[in-house]
Amino acid sequence: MAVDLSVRIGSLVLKNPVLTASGTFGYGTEYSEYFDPSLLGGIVTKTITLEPRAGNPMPRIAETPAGMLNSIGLANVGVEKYITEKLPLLEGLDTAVIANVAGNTAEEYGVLVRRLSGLRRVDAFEINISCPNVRKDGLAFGMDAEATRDVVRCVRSETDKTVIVKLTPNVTDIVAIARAAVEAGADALSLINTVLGMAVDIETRRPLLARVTGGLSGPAIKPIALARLYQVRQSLDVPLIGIGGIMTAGDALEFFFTGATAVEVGTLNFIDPLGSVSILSGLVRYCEGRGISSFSSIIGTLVLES
Amino acid sequence: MAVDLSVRIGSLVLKNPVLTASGTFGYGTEYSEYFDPSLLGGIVTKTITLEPRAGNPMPRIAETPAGMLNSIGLANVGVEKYITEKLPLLEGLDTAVIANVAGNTAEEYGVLVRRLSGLRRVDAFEINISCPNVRKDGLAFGMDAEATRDVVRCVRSETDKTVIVKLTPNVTDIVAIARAAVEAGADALSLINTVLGMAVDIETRRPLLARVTGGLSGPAIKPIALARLYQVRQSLDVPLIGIGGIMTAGDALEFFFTGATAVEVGTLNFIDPLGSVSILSGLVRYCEGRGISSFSSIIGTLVLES
Amino acid sequence: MKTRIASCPIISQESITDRIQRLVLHCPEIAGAAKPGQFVHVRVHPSWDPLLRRPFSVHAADRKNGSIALLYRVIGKGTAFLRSLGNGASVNLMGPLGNGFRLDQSRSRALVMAGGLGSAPAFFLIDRLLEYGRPVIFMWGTRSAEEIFGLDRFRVAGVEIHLATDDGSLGRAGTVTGLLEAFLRESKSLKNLEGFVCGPEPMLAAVQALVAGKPLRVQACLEERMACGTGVCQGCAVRMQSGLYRMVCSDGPVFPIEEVDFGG
Amino acid sequence: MKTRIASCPIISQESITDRIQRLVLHCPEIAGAAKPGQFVHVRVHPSWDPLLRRPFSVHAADRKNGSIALLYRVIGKGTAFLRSLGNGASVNLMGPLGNGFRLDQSRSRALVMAGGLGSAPAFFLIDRLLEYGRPVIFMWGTRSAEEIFGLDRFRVAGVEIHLATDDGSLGRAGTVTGLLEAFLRESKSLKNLEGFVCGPEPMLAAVQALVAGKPLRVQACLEERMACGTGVCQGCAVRMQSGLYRMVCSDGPVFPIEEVDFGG
Ligand SMILES: Cc1cc2nc3c(=O)[nH]c(=O)nc-3n(C[C@H](O)[C@H](O)[C@H](O)COP(=O)(O)OP(=O)(O)OC[C@H]3O[C@@H](n4cnc5c(N)ncnc54)[C@H](O)[C@@H]3O)c2cc1C
Ligand SMILES: Cc1cc2nc3c(=O)[nH]c(=O)nc-3n(C[C@H](O)[C@H](O)[C@H](O)COP(=O)(O)OP(=O)(O)OC[C@H]3O[C@@H](n4cnc5c(N)ncnc54)[C@H](O)[C@@H]3O)c2cc1C
Ligand SMILES: Cc1cc2nc3c(=O)[nH]c(=O)nc-3n(C[C@H](O)[C@H](O)[C@H](O)COP(=O)(O)O)c2cc1C
Ligand SMILES: Cc1cc2nc3c(=O)[nH]c(=O)nc-3n(C[C@H](O)[C@H](O)[C@H](O)COP(=O)(O)O)c2cc1C
Ligand code: FES
Ligand code: FES
Repeated sequence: MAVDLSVRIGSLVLKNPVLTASGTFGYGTEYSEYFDPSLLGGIVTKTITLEPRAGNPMPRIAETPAGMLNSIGLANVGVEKYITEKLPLLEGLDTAVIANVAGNTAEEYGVLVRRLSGLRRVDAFEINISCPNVRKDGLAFGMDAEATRDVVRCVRSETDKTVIVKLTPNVTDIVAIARAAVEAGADALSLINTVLGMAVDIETRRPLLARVTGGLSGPAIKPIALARLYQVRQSLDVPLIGIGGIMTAGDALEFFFTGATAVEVGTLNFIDPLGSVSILSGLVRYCEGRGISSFSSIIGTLVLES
Repeated sequence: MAVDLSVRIGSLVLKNPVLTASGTFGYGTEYSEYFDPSLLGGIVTKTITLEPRAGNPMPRIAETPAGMLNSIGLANVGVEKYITEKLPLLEGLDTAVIANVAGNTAEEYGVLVRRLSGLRRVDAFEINISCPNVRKDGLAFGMDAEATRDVVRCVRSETDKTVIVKLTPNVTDIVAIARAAVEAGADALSLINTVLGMAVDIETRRPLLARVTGGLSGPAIKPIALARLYQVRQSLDVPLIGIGGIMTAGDALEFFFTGATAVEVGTLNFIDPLGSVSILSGLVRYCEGRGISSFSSIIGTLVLES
Repeated sequence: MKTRIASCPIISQESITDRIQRLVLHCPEIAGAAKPGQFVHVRVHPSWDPLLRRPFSVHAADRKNGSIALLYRVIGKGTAFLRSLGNGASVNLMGPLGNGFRLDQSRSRALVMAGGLGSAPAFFLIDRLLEYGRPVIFMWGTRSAEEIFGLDRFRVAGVEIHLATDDGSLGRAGTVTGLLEAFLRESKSLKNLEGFVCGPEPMLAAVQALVAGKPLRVQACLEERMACGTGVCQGCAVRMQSGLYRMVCSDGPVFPIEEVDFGG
Repeated sequence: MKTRIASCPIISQESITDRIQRLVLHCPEIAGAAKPGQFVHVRVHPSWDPLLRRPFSVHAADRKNGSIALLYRVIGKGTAFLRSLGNGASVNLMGPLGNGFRLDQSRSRALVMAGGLGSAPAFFLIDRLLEYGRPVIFMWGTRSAEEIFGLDRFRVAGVEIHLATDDGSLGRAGTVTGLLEAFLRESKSLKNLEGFVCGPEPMLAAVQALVAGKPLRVQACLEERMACGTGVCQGCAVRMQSGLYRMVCSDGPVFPIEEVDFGG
């Protein structure tokens, strides 16, 4: 039995619901030595900014129980090199390319999207509004509903391609932020970005990250991601992409049942470059084993007490 | 060499900085079969409400990677039984007893503290403002600075004993909440309470908790707790009590270096009832091994890049 | 009687089926103290994933050798890790925990019912019933014949054995409740009979319904997800017919079957 | 050359000291492909705690037997778990990763310097240098005599060996940089000499300072905390004198020593 794995996110049709998360899969071809990225539903590329960024001082990563911290600092080649050097490598791949962008101002987001929207190889945008250290007040755009609205408006006016807004979990009321994004024109939401975290080296009494705090990812945050997805799902009716600690097909199913239309695999790529395709084949086996012919029929089928 | 382990939290002097966290050590004597609770710096008893509460429907707990979810629902005997049946069991123990309370309204917090403040065996209060599902809007008091201020004001006017306000990490700006609590009269802050989380049983497609979402605790949240402690420490100058995923003396040291004056041990009690005393002896060994005669001298000694 | 927390060396571990393991541990104090229906809380791994201890019923306790046996099904990562441990490795145990079956020295016949791995506590219970010299009827239902094992010594001791398998590969086709139904239909009197039941919740609920109103007292051994195992966390609540919650770990795991509310 | 991800059976594991282990694994493809200075990324445990792979230098590669050896110090939970694994167990490896030392067929003398466990890559390097027929001087500093081992085959092959221990229990008292200092003082010419250094960062920084301005090219093998090990996560950044960041895993771990900025 052939399972129809395709899902729809805005106007974007993905051939299957397994994507790789921004910042954990480079610019899309770094892991080609291990498997053909065309197997995936899509690739979300590393966050791109207008100018190249060298990133934060080291150490940039640390391990925590069932998780890792990073403060990479949006190290990236900048939008021009992205266009001239990175996107061409993705030509010919049979997978969706989702460009993830971040700006220092709402207008910068607009400029980035304008620059990229005409390119054939960019299928959709993921708007990273979760990165602190960028705005002057130290808050991320995504921690404020008005700032979120501004960013999404600027982006929406520049493209007809699918716009996915990526939410941070580090907020009191994620539904308010999600609603602002949707009202301003987001086609879909992805969640979650990393959780604010920190660790200390007890030998040296120094923080394990040079920048002291960073973003927590990995299995430790899976329950947080699911709860945030659930909150947004209960209140809004847009496609959601689940992210956070997805390591197995079973983990992915938790997100699909809770209402995700697709998932992004992040930290797992570092531990097992083949992890995303293993999850995909696990999902296929799940469907085949249960006679499910259309994958999308399982989305949002969480059983709640009446 | 004898190490002076005592620390001061408001007017409360603890003989050592290791406490047990509310809800993870019952009413203080449940683990007496395993060790003498007088070894501890203090015991924070299970959250007490005005009326007894049976708690939430089951299942109430679930395991997640390096963590656990709970939605116990503040099951407790109510303040009257607490006074007549539970506190008397603690007579004669050489350890501080910190009564943790929660109300449905700010005024109820005041009523609870008034009822308990005159009792000799209550040494201090921990104010649990982190529990959702109690207020009508589904938010916890601790998710709003104004509501926090109201609760702390009501409590402050009823007691001269040390008032510790326990913060939730599920907020955008924990410093704003912390500041409101201190301005309204809190002597100290403890953090963090559990992180909002969820898990799904992929066999049944049901949430693993009957109440769908619950509170995440354990090693998974340690980096989150440290980051929140660091944020508050950078902005406010009150004693802080560190809570979240503390499983070893090394974990506790991370919190002390970051600026905690004491720590509360939670989930570990379930895995190893002797865990809190193991941490205490680990701290003593640490001090002895480095010739540290006064424990409090290590508090807040995190080394930051200049 | 004090509960122990101890690191216990593995004496042996054998596979009963590809998913069912029998693990024998050296822990004289627990072996000496344990009663049927009690459980031990096992730290299967020193890392924080898996985090919580796993509860397992005491399956056998040998006071002479100072050993206990556990019988477990490999379900998830905790039991998978437990299976990977060889002789010489140790696991940290807390126990014995909970209240076992109330056993009196009466002469009445014991009707022991087990579904699947309910045999874990049931075998230990039968051992002790036989020590007390009580006549025992044992009804056991499993998925298929390969999960039926270890009955010889009970047969020798005169236990009346009724078997059922889901696939009909041994005994009656169907569940253990089918056996009970037949038994109740055919029994002239339930006097001098006392029931004990261990198994998954749907089976317990079915037994509760079958004996409702009948003059047959049944003690049921329950399972619920646990954290502390000692009554502290309030996590393993089970609802009673009274509407109150009781804790499986410290109020149970054995309860009079008629008191439990399996509905919710 | 393709990197492999494979589950590799443990052939043997022995303790060199109470904290240092030598682990031999069967992985013919990695053994065939590995070059000195390259590393393997090891998944020490199937659970999520510890979560990340651990990087270890290839300490020896036996193309004939299809085996590689790792030499590691037990530091934290990952290495503690690795030590607990016995023969027959398998660990998942990714490798070989990184760029090894640039080795040419020149006839110049190789000055190999190792601090502590820097011997892990250094031994493999010396093996290959000897295969190329190059004269080798080996300077090795450790904490004490008990951490010095395995030199016989190098002695037989004519390697010139200089040892130092922190506690003076063998060789010169002090560090390997003390040996280098003396060597530089006493050497008339540094021509026809090429340096290779493996060890902790303070040692690398000291070596950098000692050779600064001298006509001695030195390649240094760096360590940094790693997640992906393949250049993707940008986590293992190291700052260069140019002010740019390079990745230890994919741009290194071997860099010309003068290019690295050890200051920050
Ligand atoms: C009092 C008591 C006695 C038990 N006796 C036995 C026995 O003798 N033999 C046996 O095979 N099993 C027994 N169980 C069930 C056993 O505890 C679980 O099968 C085991 O914990 C599964 O762990 P896992 O890591 O393999 O599974 P996972 O599914 O990975 O476990 C995840 C979490 O769910 C919990 N969990 C999973 N299944 C159950 C269950 N059925 N009951 C309670 N918690 C569960 C685990 O403890 C853990 O916290 C008993 C349970 C209880 C409460
Ligand atoms: C390229 C490279 C080659 C290495 N080769 C060797 C070798 O041959 N022999 C050897 O004994 N060690 C080597 N190391 C160091 C080794 O990786 C660490 O000692 C090991 O990861 C410690 O793991 P742990 O779980 O025991 O320690 P923990 O302290 O529990 O580890 C916590 C985290 O810190 C990281 N970490 C800890 N120490 C180091 C370190 N010194 N360098 C990088 N990351 C670290 C771990 O990988 C893990 O992510 C090498 C490191 C690198 C980067
Ligand atoms: C090393 C690292 C770098 C990351 N870089 C980015 C980034 O550039 N842009 C972005 O939107 N998210 C970034 N993320 C967040 C991930 O895309 C993802 O949201 C998060 O890691 C949670 O998923 P996971 O638990 O599966 O890793 C990064 C995460 C990690 C671990
Ligand atoms: C089962 C359980 C019950 C809890 N009950 C309470 C409670 O009644 N009141 C409270 O303030 N915190 C309660 N907590 C939160 C803990 O006190 C603590 O803040 C949290 O678990 C984080 O610490 P830990 O990771 O060490 O467990 C509870 C936690 C758990 C796991
Ligand atoms: S498991 Fe904690 S009360 Fe039963
Ligand atoms: S470890 Fe990921 S880039 Fe080097």
